Amino acid sequence: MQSSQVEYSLFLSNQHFLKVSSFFMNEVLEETVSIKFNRQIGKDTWLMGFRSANLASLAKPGQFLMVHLGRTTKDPLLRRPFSIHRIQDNNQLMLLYKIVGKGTLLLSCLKKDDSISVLGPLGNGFTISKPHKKTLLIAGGMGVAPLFFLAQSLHKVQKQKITMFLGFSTSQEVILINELKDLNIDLSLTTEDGSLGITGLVTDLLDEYLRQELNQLSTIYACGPIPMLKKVAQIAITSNLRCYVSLEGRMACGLGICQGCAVKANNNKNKPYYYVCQDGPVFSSEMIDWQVM
Amino acid sequence: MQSSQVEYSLFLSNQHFLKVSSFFMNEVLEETVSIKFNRQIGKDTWLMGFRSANLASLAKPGQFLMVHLGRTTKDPLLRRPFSIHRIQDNNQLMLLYKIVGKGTLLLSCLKKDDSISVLGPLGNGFTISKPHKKTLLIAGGMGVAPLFFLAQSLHKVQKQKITMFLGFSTSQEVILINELKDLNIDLSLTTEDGSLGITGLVTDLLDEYLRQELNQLSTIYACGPIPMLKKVAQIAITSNLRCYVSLEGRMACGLGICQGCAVKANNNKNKPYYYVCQDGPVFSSEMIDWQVM
Amino acid sequence: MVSQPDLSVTIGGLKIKNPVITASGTFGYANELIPFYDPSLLGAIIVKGLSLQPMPGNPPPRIIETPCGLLNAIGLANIGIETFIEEKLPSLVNIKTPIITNIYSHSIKEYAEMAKRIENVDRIAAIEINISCPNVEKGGMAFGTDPDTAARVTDQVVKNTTKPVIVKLTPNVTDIASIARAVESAGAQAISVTNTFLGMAVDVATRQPKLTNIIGGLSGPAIKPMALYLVHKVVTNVKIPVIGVGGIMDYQDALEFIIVGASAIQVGTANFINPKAAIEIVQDLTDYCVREKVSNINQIIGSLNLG
Amino acid sequence: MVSQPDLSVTIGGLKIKNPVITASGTFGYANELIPFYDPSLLGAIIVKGLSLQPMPGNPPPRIIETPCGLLNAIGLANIGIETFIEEKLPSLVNIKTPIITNIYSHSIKEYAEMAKRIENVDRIAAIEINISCPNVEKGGMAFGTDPDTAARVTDQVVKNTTKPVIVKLTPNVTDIASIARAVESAGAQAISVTNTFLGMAVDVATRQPKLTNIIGGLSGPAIKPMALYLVHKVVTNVKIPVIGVGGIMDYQDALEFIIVGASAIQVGTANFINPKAAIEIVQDLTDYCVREKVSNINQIIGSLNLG
Ligand SMILES: Cc1cc2nc3c(=O)[nH]c(=O)nc-3n(C[C@H](O)[C@H](O)[C@H](O)COP(=O)(O)OP(=O)(O)OC[C@H]3O[C@@H](n4cnc5c(N)ncnc54)[C@H](O)[C@@H]3O)c2cc1C
Ligand SMILES: Cc1cc2nc3c(=O)[nH]c(=O)nc-3n(C[C@H](O)[C@H](O)[C@H](O)COP(=O)(O)OP(=O)(O)OC[C@H]3O[C@@H](n4cnc5c(N)ncnc54)[C@H](O)[C@@H]3O)c2cc1C
Ligand SMILES: Cc1cc2nc3c(=O)[nH]c(=O)nc-3n(C[C@H](O)[C@H](O)[C@H](O)COP(=O)(O)O)c2cc1C
Ligand SMILES: Cc1cc2nc3c(=O)[nH]c(=O)nc-3n(C[C@H](O)[C@H](O)[C@H](O)COP(=O)(O)O)c2cc1C
Ligand code: FES
Ligand code: FES
Repeated sequence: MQSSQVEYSLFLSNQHFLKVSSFFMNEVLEETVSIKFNRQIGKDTWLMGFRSANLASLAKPGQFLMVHLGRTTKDPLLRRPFSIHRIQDNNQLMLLYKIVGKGTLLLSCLKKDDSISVLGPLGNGFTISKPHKKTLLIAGGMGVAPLFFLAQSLHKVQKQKITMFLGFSTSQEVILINELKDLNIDLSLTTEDGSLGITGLVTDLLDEYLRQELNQLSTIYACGPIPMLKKVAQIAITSNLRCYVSLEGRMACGLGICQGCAVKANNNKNKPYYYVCQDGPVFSSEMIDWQVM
Repeated sequence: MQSSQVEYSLFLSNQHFLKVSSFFMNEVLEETVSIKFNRQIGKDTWLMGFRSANLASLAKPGQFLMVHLGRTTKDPLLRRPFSIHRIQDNNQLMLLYKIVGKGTLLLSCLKKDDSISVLGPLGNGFTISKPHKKTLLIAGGMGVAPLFFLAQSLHKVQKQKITMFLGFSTSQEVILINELKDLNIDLSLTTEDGSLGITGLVTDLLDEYLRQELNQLSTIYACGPIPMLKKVAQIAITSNLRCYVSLEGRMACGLGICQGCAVKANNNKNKPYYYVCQDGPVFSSEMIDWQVM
Repeated sequence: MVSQPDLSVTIGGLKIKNPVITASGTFGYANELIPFYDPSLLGAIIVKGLSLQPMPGNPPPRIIETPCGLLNAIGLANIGIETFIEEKLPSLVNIKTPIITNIYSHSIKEYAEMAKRIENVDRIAAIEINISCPNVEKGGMAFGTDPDTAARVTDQVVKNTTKPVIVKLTPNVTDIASIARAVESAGAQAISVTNTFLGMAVDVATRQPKLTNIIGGLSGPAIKPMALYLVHKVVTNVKIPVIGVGGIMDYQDALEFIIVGASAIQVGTANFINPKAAIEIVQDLTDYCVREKVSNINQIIGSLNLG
Repeated sequence: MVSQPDLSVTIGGLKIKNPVITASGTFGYANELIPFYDPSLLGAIIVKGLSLQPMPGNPPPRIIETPCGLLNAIGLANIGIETFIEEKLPSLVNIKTPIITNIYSHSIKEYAEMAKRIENVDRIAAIEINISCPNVEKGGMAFGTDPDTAARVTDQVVKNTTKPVIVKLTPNVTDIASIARAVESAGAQAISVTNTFLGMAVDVATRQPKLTNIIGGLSGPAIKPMALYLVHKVVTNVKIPVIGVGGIMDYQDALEFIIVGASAIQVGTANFINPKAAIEIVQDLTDYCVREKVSNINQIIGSLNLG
């Protein structure tokens, strides 16, 4: 009797929720939001926008959301993680996603006014570096998703110009060029097949750039495929530069309870694995054991 | 080598398909159709329309379609059976459905231009009775779905007026009154709570009607909840009237291969169970073992 | 123009033109899906499970959908082996692919009898023994759950036929490898893995089981990861060919089983949802081999890369 | 205004305020979901599986989604029982509901040692023994698949603690009833049914297993019908309370298990998809009882209507 009254009270007083949430380092919300737009902007690449003043006010660059398509169907079962790609007018959030499977395909089928459940903001986010030194952003493919939001924020605080190396496999995949130019970013574009911009990989530009800019440069922020991040991390270490990489991992919860999203730590006695959703997704490059990646 | 060439050829010649399909008693199609409209017309009750000249030309009253929402998600897994409710302009088919679970809920979420896969027409359909005698249609709730299509067809061939008893539990569920009047049907409406029309069950009207019309009446067609069909069948047998009932059953395939949709036959030595999708959904009332229903 | 890949595989002496077989109980008596394609194009057809005497099957409801799964308690409704041979088989003359009968019984004696009866029926290419039917009351589990019993059934069938004998295992066991080895040494020429998993569902409103039979057999995509694991376990424990069954909906699913080591696969529940499922898998496997430059499908069988 | 229903149930001497428990390995160390609700409102919390020594867990990928299921090979990554007791437990003072530890080991000796270690830790209300972890290499299956071994582990733990002992069974067995009876007679006060089902998935492009560990444990809605069947089998074979686990996503799923005879239920994978899943089930069960005029949830337990 008594006990069930206690349970009942929870649902009568919302303050209760607020009180307990203060235990937690940073606040996490679960919201059902209605889609404002969802359109294709490149090969298999879509941009989705929705309103949430709460999430917009909490979100930091590098953080992500766990997205669910609703409970009527149980397939896909799990939420899918997506970086917060952009924030507009302090109340609109955008996701930039590539169709790679079931969940992203279904996501692309959603229309204006359809609703999704989002959980977040999750993860640590990027550490913003000293504003008086240069910063280099390196994005491979969808890696541009979180780095765009970072560029937005740096743009506000940064005195120095921001440089970005942006790489895709081919010209049809190239996106966001104008939006990035609007942030007055010094942009270098590469495509592997040379169909647009410089032929090759983003990492090819790095050596030359460092030869000139090394001592003006404070930090590298990188997001993209593992081989790219590996290369960037390696160069950063040899030229002993501060370098943050944003990693992905197979996630079930995004909340640190399933232990699914493990990445091998670089000789850390009491923590053999980091959890991308909790300790990341942003890691200082020397934290990761790149051999096993 | 050779063998796989044989397989390959199948996909080059469509005639092949047509040839083999002629083995089969009646033709069955699988089509992906795009929805023309999908709107709520009563309490939890929706009307959906789509175009298919082929299906429209093949469909007979009492037949049904197996509907699938698409393969991207595997939940719901199975197709769902729905009666062909109406045919318009010889190329538009309509489904009338009630939201009772996952599949019908998701069906109601579909919008114009969304597509579904339909398989059919399936089942035997109603046997149309002598045009010079009266016919009585008895519909309980969603049972009106197939009987509307039947009424449409009878309306064309029937000299005599068609009578329909239409029953719902309450007024909010009442639908299609005007459409049925347009077919100039002699309509009696009942609701269990008396909120509209005559208070009670459709079957309550039967005794009185038969007292007057018995010898002008050729056939009763009934579709609705089992208790209603039981009662109708019983009365039909005692007054030895030809009576066809349209049954439902849990279906996986609708094609006679899963043996899921069994209904107990009324002492039939070599066929203990009928299969609703193949031997039905329309049965002459004396064929069914009503005790176990 | 690429040359056509060779999709043919051999299952216990039976050469079939491609590895796609329809699973017992999910393809009727072989002619129901003719309006959708010519069954002759399938690798082989396994017909509805047959018993010595006709069986009425269970009272409805016999099926219920579960998340990504189908729970069934058909109760092996069938017309009996005699009627099948006398009345159904003749109508299948136009189907130019091996027809395999799936047999089921409560007694070893009857299994042997059925094998005898089939022996002189040329139209039947092989026998699949169902020792695993989970949804018939009082222990359909018996034969398939004990190595010795499973071996005895196999032995009796093998002794009474010259046709290839395929034993279909139940997944509801602690150690499927021991059962597989037992039937292999008893003379089985191939093994099908797997039959359905035991399951149940309850109607919360009525508090009754959703199936009249209370217990049913689970099939469909939900069981695929478990079926794949069992195939992995069996192929690493026997030398005879293994046929993978369980939740295969498309050619990608089929490839998972083939890569793990299945020499052929069976398509079951998928036939209900997409009547063209099996033939689409044949076609998509062909396209896959062309795309990936696989000239012979045997090159993929068991190609699992354990790094 | 209806009076509040009594949702409290008793599990092996442990009275809990409602039958909703969070499943081991799916609720972290009990404080991770605090931003979403107060865990004090749950019937009980079973924390992440603990071993005597800390375990790093398997290399990634550790999880992969399957149709309506989650395949995991976490490899029991945990901080070790000592660190848990010394560093984690103190931080859980604000959580006013029983905390149950789930213990796992390769040796019976270690099981006993862990029981001893826990014995004098007041904050721990009960012990759940995991004898079924399927996803650790070289036979995590061992203990849970043989009645005698299962009984020996149970006996050793029971002998070394005065706390209620719950044994969590593996579903990957031929006859779960025999295991259940064995652990009951060995002194288990309750039984949890079920742990995950063995499964596997293959990446067709790379032809590699999708999990580094090759084999994983399947959980989620896909396994619900099988878990429900196993609970049905166990409750009809033992007298001690049974806790139902497997694919429970909402209160309707929970009711299916309770109706079949589970005295309580565990919420696992659902926590990942909906962090409020467990507390919503508590609330929805309360509403259900009010709606259905069930004054005490014990009235529903085992109310399955077999007609
Ligand atoms: C922190 C984080 C942030 C991310 N941000 C973005 C983003 O901004 N935009 C974007 O397009 N994608 C992003 N991803 C990847 C995205 O989560 C996956 O592409 C998505 O979950 C695929 O779901 P699906 O159902 O379409 O594919 P599935 O059918 O689930 O899988 C298809 C393929 O996608 C890959 N994949 C699936 N899940 C993941 C995952 N969690 N991480 C990496 N690869 C995966 C697998 O290789 C798989 O073969 C992010 C992932 C993480 C962990
Ligand atoms: C030949 C035939 C014709 C039908 N015509 C129509 C129609 O025109 N309009 C309409 O609204 N419905 C019709 N039905 C019933 C319809 O198929 C079910 O309501 C539908 O399948 C429910 O799917 P769901 O996923 O929404 O419900 P589920 O989640 O599958 O189940 C929810 C509830 O619906 C009921 N149900 C589910 N499947 C069936 C079924 N095959 N037969 C009966 N009850 C079922 C069950 O009692 C279950 O408790 C017909 C059924 C058959 C067999
Ligand atoms: C409705 C139905 C009937 C079945 N009947 C039989 C049968 O008679 N004999 C048999 O060995 N297996 C039978 N099975 C099992 C299937 O052949 C197959 O092993 C199982 O369904 C798993 O494959 P799937 O997931 O592709 O369906 C049946 C399965 C279903 C769904
Ligand atoms: C990621 C993950 C980790 C798990 N860890 C454990 C564990 O440490 N000990 C244990 O006994 N069970 C563990 N389980 C099994 C669950 O407790 C539960 O028995 C199983 O997931 C079935 O329930 P569900 O379908 O609701 O998830 C784990 C399950 C998952 C998905
Ligand atoms: S995704 Fe669950 S712990 Fe990181
Ligand atoms: S629905 Fe499959 S046989 Fe009727």
